[in-house]
Amino acid sequence: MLEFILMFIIIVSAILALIQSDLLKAAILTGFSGGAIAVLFQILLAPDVALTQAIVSAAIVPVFIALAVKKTRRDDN
Amino acid sequence: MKLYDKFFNVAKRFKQIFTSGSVTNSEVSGILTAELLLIVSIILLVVLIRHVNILLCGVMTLLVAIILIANMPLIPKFKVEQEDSLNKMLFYSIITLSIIIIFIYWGGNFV
Amino acid sequence: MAYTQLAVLLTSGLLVIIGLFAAIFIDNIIKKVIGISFIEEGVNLFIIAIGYKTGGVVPILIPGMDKSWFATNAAYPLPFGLVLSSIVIGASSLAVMFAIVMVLYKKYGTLKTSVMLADHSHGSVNDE
Amino acid sequence: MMNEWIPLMVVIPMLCAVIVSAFNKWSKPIKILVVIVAICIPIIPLIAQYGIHYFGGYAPMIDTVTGILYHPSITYIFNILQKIFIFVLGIVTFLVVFIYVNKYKKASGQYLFLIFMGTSSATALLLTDDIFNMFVFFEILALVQVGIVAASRLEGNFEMALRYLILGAIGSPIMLLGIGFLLATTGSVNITDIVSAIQNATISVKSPIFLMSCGLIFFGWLYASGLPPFHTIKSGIYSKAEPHAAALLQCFTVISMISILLIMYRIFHVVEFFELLVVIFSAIAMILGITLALTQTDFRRMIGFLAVGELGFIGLGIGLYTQFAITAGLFQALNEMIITALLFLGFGAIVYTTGETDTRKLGGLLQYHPKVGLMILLGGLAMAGVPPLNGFRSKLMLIQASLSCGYPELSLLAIIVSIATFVVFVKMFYTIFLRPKPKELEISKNDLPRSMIFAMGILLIMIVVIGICPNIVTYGISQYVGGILL
Repeated sequence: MLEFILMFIIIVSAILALIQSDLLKAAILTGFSGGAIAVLFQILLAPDVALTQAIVSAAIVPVFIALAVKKTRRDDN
Repeated sequence: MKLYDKFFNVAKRFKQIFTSGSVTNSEVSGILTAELLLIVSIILLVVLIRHVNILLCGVMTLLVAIILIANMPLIPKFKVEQEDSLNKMLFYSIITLSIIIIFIYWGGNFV
Repeated sequence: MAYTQLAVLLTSGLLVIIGLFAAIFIDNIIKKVIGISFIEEGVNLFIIAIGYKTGGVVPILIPGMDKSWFATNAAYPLPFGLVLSSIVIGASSLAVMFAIVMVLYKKYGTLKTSVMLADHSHGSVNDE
Repeated sequence: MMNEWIPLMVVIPMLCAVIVSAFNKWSKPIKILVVIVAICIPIIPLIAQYGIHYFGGYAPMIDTVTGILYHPSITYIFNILQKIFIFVLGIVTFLVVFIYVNKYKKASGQYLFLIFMGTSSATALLLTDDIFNMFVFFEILALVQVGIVAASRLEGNFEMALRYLILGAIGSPIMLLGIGFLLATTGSVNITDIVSAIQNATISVKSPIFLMSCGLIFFGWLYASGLPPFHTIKSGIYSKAEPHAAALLQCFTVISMISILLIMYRIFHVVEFFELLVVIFSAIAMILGITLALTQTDFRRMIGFLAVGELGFIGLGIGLYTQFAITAGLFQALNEMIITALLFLGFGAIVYTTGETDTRKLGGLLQYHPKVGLMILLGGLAMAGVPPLNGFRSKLMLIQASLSCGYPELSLLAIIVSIATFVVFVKMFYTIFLRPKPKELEISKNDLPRSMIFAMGILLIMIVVIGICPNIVTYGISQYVGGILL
């Protein structure tokens, strides 16, 4: 059952990240989606990929986005 | 004489849209060559349809030739579509992707 | 749980479509890049789902395991190796994109793609 | 037998790139190291023997149940085609590095890192027999090109780099998706294994997954090679890179185009309409490239579009899929690498002396730089296909090939586009060199660096030698094509 919940989280947080007007929230939601994918990888029998994905997608990519937002602007226009 | 005038309006239209300085001889010759090259080569590409059906090829060639010559200053219209804008590039690349997929998928299944 | 693989494939397809939609239709450049990262993640998820085997085990051979049982039951490990390098490449290209976005923001003062990455060649000719 | 020279062709430039970027501070030792490595790169393929290299030493093994040969490791194949192309790539890399080292007092380690990384990954693309390895190096090559464009100090380079990166970030996951589909049907990423699986009919040619993967990888190839719809961005990045780097960038483009196209042919030539698709896209690239080149006023952009148009000739030759036509296409690829590199370097000399790229503001340069003028003239004639230069040989072969395949329309198209190329070139030469010099034009630096003249001279010698005796190249390519592909 867990995997279906995870898939739901992935899709919903991806959509929410894209309709957010605050870009910092979008960064956090991207991290949610990436972390859920990492757990899904663990369920799909790929623990090594899950570790990498957890580091890259749930931590590094949101930090990149947050940095870019901090150096530019936070609102969506 | 209408067609002739139309032909030499190409350079004038081009100048209006894209440049601010004076138009030189070499530029006019370049644009006219481009215009002719575009018409001739597109018609030549259409002739490739003869490998499918000869009658269709004749009809299509005439049709394309008429359409191209009727819209004579082609280059200004054509160049607007070939800009450096990212949105246009993305649009055309996605269109191409869908055309390729449709073409290969249906073409591969039905022959 | 036989539907797991199918559901994962569907999810990856949806992620790719969401990402493509964002990359084409959203004007904000940072959101465009986020969309691109979704495309990459969707493709990775798809490739991982190929290697999945229902009721299988993790493809690590632990001493004492029966080899023929392992060969029939382990998931296919080749796609996992591919995804590892693909994740790293995707993250690095994302980093480059954000770096260039920061540079361009200083120049234009906006995140709109239709301003930032429009065709600037005619404008510069007219200004001179 | 293992052949240790083959991985060295990839490893040496990559190692040099890493060293150079790590020891950025010491400018002088870096320059010496870089020139030595740049001399080594074209020499290694000449002394290496033909063969196959299995990484990790895992030789192919036979499945005892089904009797099919499997390749468990990443495989590199080195043959005469790879030898010729790696040699030419090495020559161009050497010339570019040589010009760079002479032009700037302080060598930038990062810039040289990009150049060597690009050479290394282009070499790997030629050598590899593994479709995922191909994808990895294709991605690295795209990032390297972005880096080279972003490192130039020209107006608008960052915008162009970001455009290329975003388009690439859509093109390459789609290609990876295609590779994933292929992996799902065959369970392998080794191209030889995939091809044997198709020949043994273990996978259906008409299955939707296989067809889908063909379309997706084809789209990735369009991005890698800059055919339409990516022709504007490709010419854009040529024009926003520094001229000597642009000479290298077009080499990367040509190499990734032919290597991915040959890989696709080995896998997908069973798909209906695949050849037709390649030919159509190449023909459109020819038309669009030359038409847009005729309407440009910036001469770097003009050469960029000309280079894209010439790519169409390569695709046309390979798309016709006979031994003679593929030989002609590959020969054209080789010639284009050399000729376009010469043109980019020559126009780089003009940018160097005048600081101006707009053809409307240039003129009368022949009396200042007659040598450069002569070399550019010869390069342009070679590109337009004037005998006895090398462009003539390959274009003649292409026209003969399309005639003998029963497509006289395509040979007519090739002739017309060649003539238009000539028009572009004559127009450019007239406006830059022949017509009277405008009063506002200032020639700031009258002395050209010797290294530029030297580099152009070497490329010109190659053009003339290949033009006079094309057999040194075409015989080997023809043998390779007959042995491997058909």
